[in-house]
Amino acid sequence: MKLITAIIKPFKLDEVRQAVTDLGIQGVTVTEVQGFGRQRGHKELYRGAEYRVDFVPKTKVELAVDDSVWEQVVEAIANVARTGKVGDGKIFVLGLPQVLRVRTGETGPDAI
Amino acid sequence: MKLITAIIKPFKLDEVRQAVTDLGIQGVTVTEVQGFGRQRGHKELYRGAEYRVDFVPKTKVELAVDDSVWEQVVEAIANVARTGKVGDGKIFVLGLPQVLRVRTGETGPDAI
Amino acid sequence: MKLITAIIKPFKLDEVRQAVTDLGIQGVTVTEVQGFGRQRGHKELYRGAEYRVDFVPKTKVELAVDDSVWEQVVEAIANVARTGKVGDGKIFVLGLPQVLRVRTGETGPDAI
Amino acid sequence: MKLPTLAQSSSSGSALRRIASALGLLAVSFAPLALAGTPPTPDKGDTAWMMTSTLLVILMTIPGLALFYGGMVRSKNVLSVLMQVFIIFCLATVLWVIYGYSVAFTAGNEFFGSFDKLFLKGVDSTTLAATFSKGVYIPEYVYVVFQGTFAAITPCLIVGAFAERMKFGAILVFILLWFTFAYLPVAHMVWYWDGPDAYTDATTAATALSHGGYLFQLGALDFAGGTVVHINAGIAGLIGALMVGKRLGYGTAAMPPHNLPLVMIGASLLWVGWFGFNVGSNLESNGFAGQVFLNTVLATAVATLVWTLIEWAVRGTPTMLGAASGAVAGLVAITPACGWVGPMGALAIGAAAGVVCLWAVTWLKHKLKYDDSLDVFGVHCIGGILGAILTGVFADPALGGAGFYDWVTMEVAPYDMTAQVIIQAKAVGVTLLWSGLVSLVAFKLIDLTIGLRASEETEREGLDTAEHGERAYG
Amino acid sequence: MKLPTLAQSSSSGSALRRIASALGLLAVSFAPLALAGTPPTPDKGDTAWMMTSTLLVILMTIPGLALFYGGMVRSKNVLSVLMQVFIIFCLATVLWVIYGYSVAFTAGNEFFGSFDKLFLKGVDSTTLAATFSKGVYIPEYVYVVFQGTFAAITPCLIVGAFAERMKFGAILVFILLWFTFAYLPVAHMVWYWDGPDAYTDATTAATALSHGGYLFQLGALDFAGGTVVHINAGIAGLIGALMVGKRLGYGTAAMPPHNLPLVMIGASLLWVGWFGFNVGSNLESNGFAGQVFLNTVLATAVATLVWTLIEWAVRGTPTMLGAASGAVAGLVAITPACGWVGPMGALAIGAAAGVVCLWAVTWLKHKLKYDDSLDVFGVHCIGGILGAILTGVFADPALGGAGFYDWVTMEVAPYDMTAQVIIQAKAVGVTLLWSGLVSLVAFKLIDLTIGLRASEETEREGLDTAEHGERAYG
Amino acid sequence: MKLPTLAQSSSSGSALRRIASALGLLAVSFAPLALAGTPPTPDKGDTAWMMTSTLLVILMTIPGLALFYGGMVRSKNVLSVLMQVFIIFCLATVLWVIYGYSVAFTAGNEFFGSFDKLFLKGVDSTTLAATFSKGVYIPEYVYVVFQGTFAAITPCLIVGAFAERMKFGAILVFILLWFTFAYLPVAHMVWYWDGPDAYTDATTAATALSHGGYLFQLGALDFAGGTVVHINAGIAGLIGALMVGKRLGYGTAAMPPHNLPLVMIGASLLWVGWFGFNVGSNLESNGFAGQVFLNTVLATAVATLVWTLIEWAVRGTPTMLGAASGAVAGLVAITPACGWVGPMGALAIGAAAGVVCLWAVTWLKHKLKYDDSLDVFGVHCIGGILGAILTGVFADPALGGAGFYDWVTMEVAPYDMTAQVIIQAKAVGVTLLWSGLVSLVAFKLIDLTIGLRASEETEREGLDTAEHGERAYG
Ligand SMILES: Nc1ncnc2c1ncn2[C@@H]1O[C@H](COP(=O)(O)OP(=O)(O)O)[C@@H](O)[C@H]1O
Ligand SMILES: Nc1ncnc2c1ncn2[C@@H]1O[C@H](COP(=O)(O)OP(=O)(O)O)[C@@H](O)[C@H]1O
Ligand SMILES: Nc1ncnc2c1ncn2[C@@H]1O[C@H](COP(=O)(O)OP(=O)(O)O)[C@@H](O)[C@H]1O
Repeated sequence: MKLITAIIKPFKLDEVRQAVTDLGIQGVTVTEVQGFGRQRGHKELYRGAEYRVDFVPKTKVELAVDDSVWEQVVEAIANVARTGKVGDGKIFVLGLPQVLRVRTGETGPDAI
Repeated sequence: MKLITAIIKPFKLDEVRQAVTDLGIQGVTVTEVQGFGRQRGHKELYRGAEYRVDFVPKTKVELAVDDSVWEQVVEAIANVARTGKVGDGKIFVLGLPQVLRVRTGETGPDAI
Repeated sequence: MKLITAIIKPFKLDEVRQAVTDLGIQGVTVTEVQGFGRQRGHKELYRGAEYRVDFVPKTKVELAVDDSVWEQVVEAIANVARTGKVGDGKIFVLGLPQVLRVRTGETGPDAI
Repeated sequence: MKLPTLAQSSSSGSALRRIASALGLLAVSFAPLALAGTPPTPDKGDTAWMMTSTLLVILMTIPGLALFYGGMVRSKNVLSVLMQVFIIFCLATVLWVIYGYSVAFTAGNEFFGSFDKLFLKGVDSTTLAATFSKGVYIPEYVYVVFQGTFAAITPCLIVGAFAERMKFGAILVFILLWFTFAYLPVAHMVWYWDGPDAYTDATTAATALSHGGYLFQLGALDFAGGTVVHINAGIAGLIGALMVGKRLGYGTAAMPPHNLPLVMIGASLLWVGWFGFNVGSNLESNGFAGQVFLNTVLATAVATLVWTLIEWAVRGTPTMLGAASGAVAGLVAITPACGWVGPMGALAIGAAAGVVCLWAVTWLKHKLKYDDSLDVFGVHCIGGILGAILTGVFADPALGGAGFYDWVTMEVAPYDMTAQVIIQAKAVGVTLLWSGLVSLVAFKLIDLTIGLRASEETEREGLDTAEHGERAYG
Repeated sequence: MKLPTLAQSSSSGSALRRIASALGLLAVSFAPLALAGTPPTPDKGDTAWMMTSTLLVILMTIPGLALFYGGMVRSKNVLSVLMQVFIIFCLATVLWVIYGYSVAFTAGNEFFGSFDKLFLKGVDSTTLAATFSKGVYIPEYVYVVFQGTFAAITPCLIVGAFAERMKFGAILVFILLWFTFAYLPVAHMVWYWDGPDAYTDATTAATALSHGGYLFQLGALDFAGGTVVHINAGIAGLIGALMVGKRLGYGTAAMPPHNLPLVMIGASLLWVGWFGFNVGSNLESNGFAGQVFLNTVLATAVATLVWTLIEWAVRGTPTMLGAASGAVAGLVAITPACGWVGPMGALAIGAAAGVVCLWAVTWLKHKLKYDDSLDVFGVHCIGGILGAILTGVFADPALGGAGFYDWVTMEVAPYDMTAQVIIQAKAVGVTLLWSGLVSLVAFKLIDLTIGLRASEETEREGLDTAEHGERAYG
Repeated sequence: MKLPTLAQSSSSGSALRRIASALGLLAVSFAPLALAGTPPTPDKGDTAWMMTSTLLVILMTIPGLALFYGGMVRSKNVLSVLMQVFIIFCLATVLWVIYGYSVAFTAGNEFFGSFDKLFLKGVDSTTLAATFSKGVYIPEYVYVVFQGTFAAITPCLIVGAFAERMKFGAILVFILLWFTFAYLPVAHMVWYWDGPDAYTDATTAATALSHGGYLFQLGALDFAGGTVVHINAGIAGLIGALMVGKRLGYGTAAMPPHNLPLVMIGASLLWVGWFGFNVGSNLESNGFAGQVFLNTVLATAVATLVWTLIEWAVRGTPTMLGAASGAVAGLVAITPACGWVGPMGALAIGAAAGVVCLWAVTWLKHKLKYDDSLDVFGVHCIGGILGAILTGVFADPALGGAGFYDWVTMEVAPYDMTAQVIIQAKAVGVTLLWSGLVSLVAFKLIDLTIGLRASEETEREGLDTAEHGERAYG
């Protein structure tokens, strides 16, 4: 199994969720994160003090998927998350030796 | 070493923390996340516009543990986090080649 | 490639970001988390009910880096994040078989 | 109604032998009212102050009380609390106009008024309501709406006791019943009287007295609502908390307030609005109103300091929630007393409230093991009882109080502190019993029919999304 | 200005044959004013109430309206909304003193006043403004600043319609144009008159009438601003929403309010402040003011209950946003009516507002597919139209209304409901057309020059950081 | 006390030759007061307005100022700020009643009053306080509590300067000292006088004048507290910020406001409440009050616009924090002037405040490198100084100001602008010196005993959990 972690632009979340659901993925876990990268942040002004904010709001989507589909899933996410503008994000793929579903105690691919 | 990531129902956090502490685990890192899965979300109504909210609040617990105890830990978490109802969550186990404790510079199992 | 996850004290974030930027790292992803560990939390008092809060605010920094630099990066982070007081945090290093840059579709080290 | 025709409505007050609210103005207002002559013209300053007071009581309720309560619950339930307060305020306001005012503030028996002013029949922009000075009246509409805000905030106070777990529908049905069978009669018992112009000599005074509510006739003192508002609501809250049961996880899981700045805004608006509540109860904008104002600010400030200092001394941390709670405790305790005591009495009552209410929400609640989510009983009921009793003490002219005013001789009468404290205790007891019983029956009926408690899933998920289909913070 | 010299300024009102605002006081105020004698001294109670009312309208705007709107947008845009309201309030206040008061409230033609009081020339702490009672005046400065708050809140209402996407600069330019060419003339048309003392016999009455604004002469009733404020602003908002286009993602992405407790605070402060708006429009602190007060609280309470109950029945969840929206709908609808109808009329108008505005923001908006972000059209314009029409109905003395007052005979005149409803409809039509046209031209001009809409990146990022360089929550 | 017995208390004012606050009413109030006759009856409209003003100042403080400050700090310190404001308000209120009122507002020497009214001895609901019109009085209790709110808000202003790092205990001890040795004497110096009825001819005028406070005798003008409140508090804040040192990370780490909507609510409530502050200082509800009201709204609106426009022009982003800061700057600057200048003077003062305070919090603060967390010095002290000086300029009748009123001849006296500006500058200097010195000594003493600064861990963790045992957002 693979654990796919995608850092995307927040307004793309719904499309990404839809895309992976269409591939039969039944679950994802989502976290609000701050990204620092090539995409510029913005400046903020508080009573004359100007701050550069380098961090940009991003959304992290994590999915455990079966080895058979991970490439498809990565591709699908990349396709819908792409705007072509800087800051579109990254997808990381990690090997995932073991998964357990808490409710049933199932493990391995059945647990996803 | 293993990095265990458990997605659980938020109100189970205290019990989970207690359970792993009882096994001698000295640290965990916790993140608020949103989960999408078999568990249904709810609908929301704003001036006649009805939205389906598919995401459910979940808590992510991450623990780095020694190879010797990871199975025990996973089992303990699963036991206390289980309600038997849909949405109880998942536990992911990743291999963790290296750990470092910032304060002391220790690495490997000593650093956990 | 490696995925480095550093749990640090929040007020160290700027210095850590600066340190890894100095090493040529172009991106990081940051999450607010709650840490439980050797560092004591605090007590809270609400109308006579006293709660022990075991969780301490921490910041999680994630970076995908090339195999050639990961040790340098870990060291750099550890150096600037260290205060010598309990609660300085941990650094986890995971193997990262695959990375993809959404904007361009690049994969592997080029995508970082 | 046996009031003279020119004063087409009677008015509420506190007690027969009530102190003239502005001794300095008595010479002016003493002029015997020519009953068959032209109606008195309300003073525009009084009217301005009473309208200001009325909107202040609204400010106390929405947003004041709502935020005070809403900030204290968990974020998944904040909207449910705001909603309960908002809707109950609206509901009670409408009921007030339909039958509430008539049942509370027309002559009837000692417990209920009549249906003579259903739908405000006979009330218009020219009818008048009596004040506490002879010959001084205010427009009846202003009186109707001022008293209406009291009738609206009181049931809102109750919901804090069983916050985070009771069904919205059950709450509304309970309020309907409680408003009708507890608020209206207690208001009538305490505040209904014929007004000062009815007291001209011993005979008329006796007749007038016999028209008053039960506790009014008893001679109970309650300037702005210690019994009618706080004890009344506080005991209802306790009964509710006991009957619906504790929140899931109560005692084991931490349930800290989700937004203490909201609590602080709420407490501050309660304080600001309370000047309408207390000083408005004077019905006139005069020097005595200034005394009520001063008492209100003083008792509150002292109670806040005392509560905070005890926390600091005993627990090591003076908390914002403690300060806000102390303020509300002080406000509650000074409510029945504010027009009867001097500033030094107010200081004493405030200090006592800080100690006693802190004791009630920590020691007593812990001891009795009820889950009164937002301490309605500990603050409003206990604070109200304390205030009611101490009113009997500090109203004594020997302690700087105002004593009793004899409307016939137009002089302050001799004061018997022990006797008065006993009367006050009786009034407390009657209110506790009456409201407690009505609440018990009402909650029982609802439990047996539509049910009181939200389902476990609803409670876990939070009432906001489950019952109201909304999230507070998007 | 053809007013008698002693009353150095004229005053605004609602309609020629307006009901005396305090029938009970007429005997007192009837004494014919010796035109060449000493100027009347304003009653300090009236002045106190009018100053209170003025600050209440400010409370309605900042923070009230700002929070109500700010809580409803997404968190990335909340500051932009707060900022728009805050700055427009300031801008309009300054313009009001420079030329607004003069153009709206001096004699001129039927649509515009004159430049006689530019920079408040001739106004000082001794000049007076008429009320609705003969011989009763208030200080002109108080009148200037009271009316100034109306001129300031009205443009603020508009911005909700195109929140989250219009450029800050474009909004300010629009407001400058709209304030000048829509607000001022509509205020003049509806509210400018010579004051009651100008009506002594048929001849003077005819002359006085001919000085009034266009809709005033028509006989349109608008006590506190149904046409001038709500319809006027509501239609401008709709035009703006149509011309700037829908928000990115509208209809597909969820855009729930980011902070409903803020919305609730805002709605509550709107309600509390609205007593200044409505009751202040009575210009006197008397029994009639009490009626206006009662009407305002009643209509609002009923509208809230009705909106919430329909949601509950139809959708299963009574929402806090629904309750807050219902309250505002009730407030809007009672605004033109509050001084003309009885309490039962207020109940009816409130109930109608709850139904109709809910219909407008759900069914109608969905049908017509415009993106009025915060339902300025659905609540303010539709609610204002409903209120304006129903004022014609429930002002009828046969339905408990106040009817028309003949300032010459000093009696209530016969009332023709059908005729009045037609007049009301005309006033609605004129306002819709006038404000709609001004808005259309103004938005078009701005679009062609500096542009209306923020860039896509700005809109995605949020206006707060992109346009104002700030984040709401740190 | 050498006041006539009927007016059992004297009153505060601004300056000997003060303009009658309602010129139009002079004919009415001129009637010489029969000193041995019946006491004057306070007008109920005045009393209503003064009670409203009093609660408005409370609204300014809690929640207004608390939220304005609380929103600007980081979320880990918000409760500490709310708590400081809340508790200081309570503490000062209690001290005021115990000895504050007596020390500030009874006759003594030029710097301190007496202990004659300790615990409000001799004050009751019938005693009166003078206003600025001969023969017009208000209830003394109302005056006590109105002035009490000034004494309570002023120390609260100070804490913003050293927010996020000073110990709670140290702050309370400082406030106790500063209240006693800086606030009370400065208030006495500026505002204590014998009241207008003491000025009947040249001899009585000279005697009366000799009873006044030091700066009053000098002829300094301060209508509502430029020196007493803003300069006084502002310089104390600066000294505190310097003595406690900069916050950890100041200058390197970003410390943006954690909740700008809270800041906006706070600023708005400050504005609304400030009408009580400024207009209440008129002590009467008359036409002149209307002028003060108008000045207050105008100066604030202009200052907001100017601050925002400069930011927009220079930095590219008009910010909400800038708008809120501009509003407060305008309010501060108009405070001493509001009763002395005309509307055009108010516009000018507002515009100047927008420019100068923006300069102070950006350029000056940057240059001098002090860490005044919430710009108490830049806004309150600098704004107060600007206002005090410009009061001397725009009080000139030639510039539309009110000039000086001669209480003996009952006419406006000739005005010498240069001389007055010098007097104003002297008053500024005296206040800076006095309050600065008291602060220096007090902070030093505390530093040497219990210590001023929280530990590094406490500061890093945040004062909320470390000192108060609470988290703001759960
Ligand atoms: N090396 C990295 N490690 C972890 N996260 C990264 C890394 N590089 C980029 N990111 C994440 O991806 C986001 C987008 O990256 P950025 O460089 O801005 O644009 P792009 O991916 O289009 O080149 C960043 O905001 C950050 O959250
Ligand atoms: N494939 C997955 N990858 C990542 N997270 C998942 C996955 N499936 C489920 N989850 C997480 O687990 C939570 C519970 O899953 P759900 O399907 O609702 O119930 P259950 O685990 O009882 O079958 C989800 O809300 C989501 O956070
Ligand atoms: N075994 C662990 N697994 C995951 N996170 C851990 C673990 N141990 C510690 N942490 C994280 O590191 C933080 C610091 O750990 P702590 O034990 O308090 O101090 P130190 O690292 O200095 O020994 C914790 O708050 C927690 O977030």
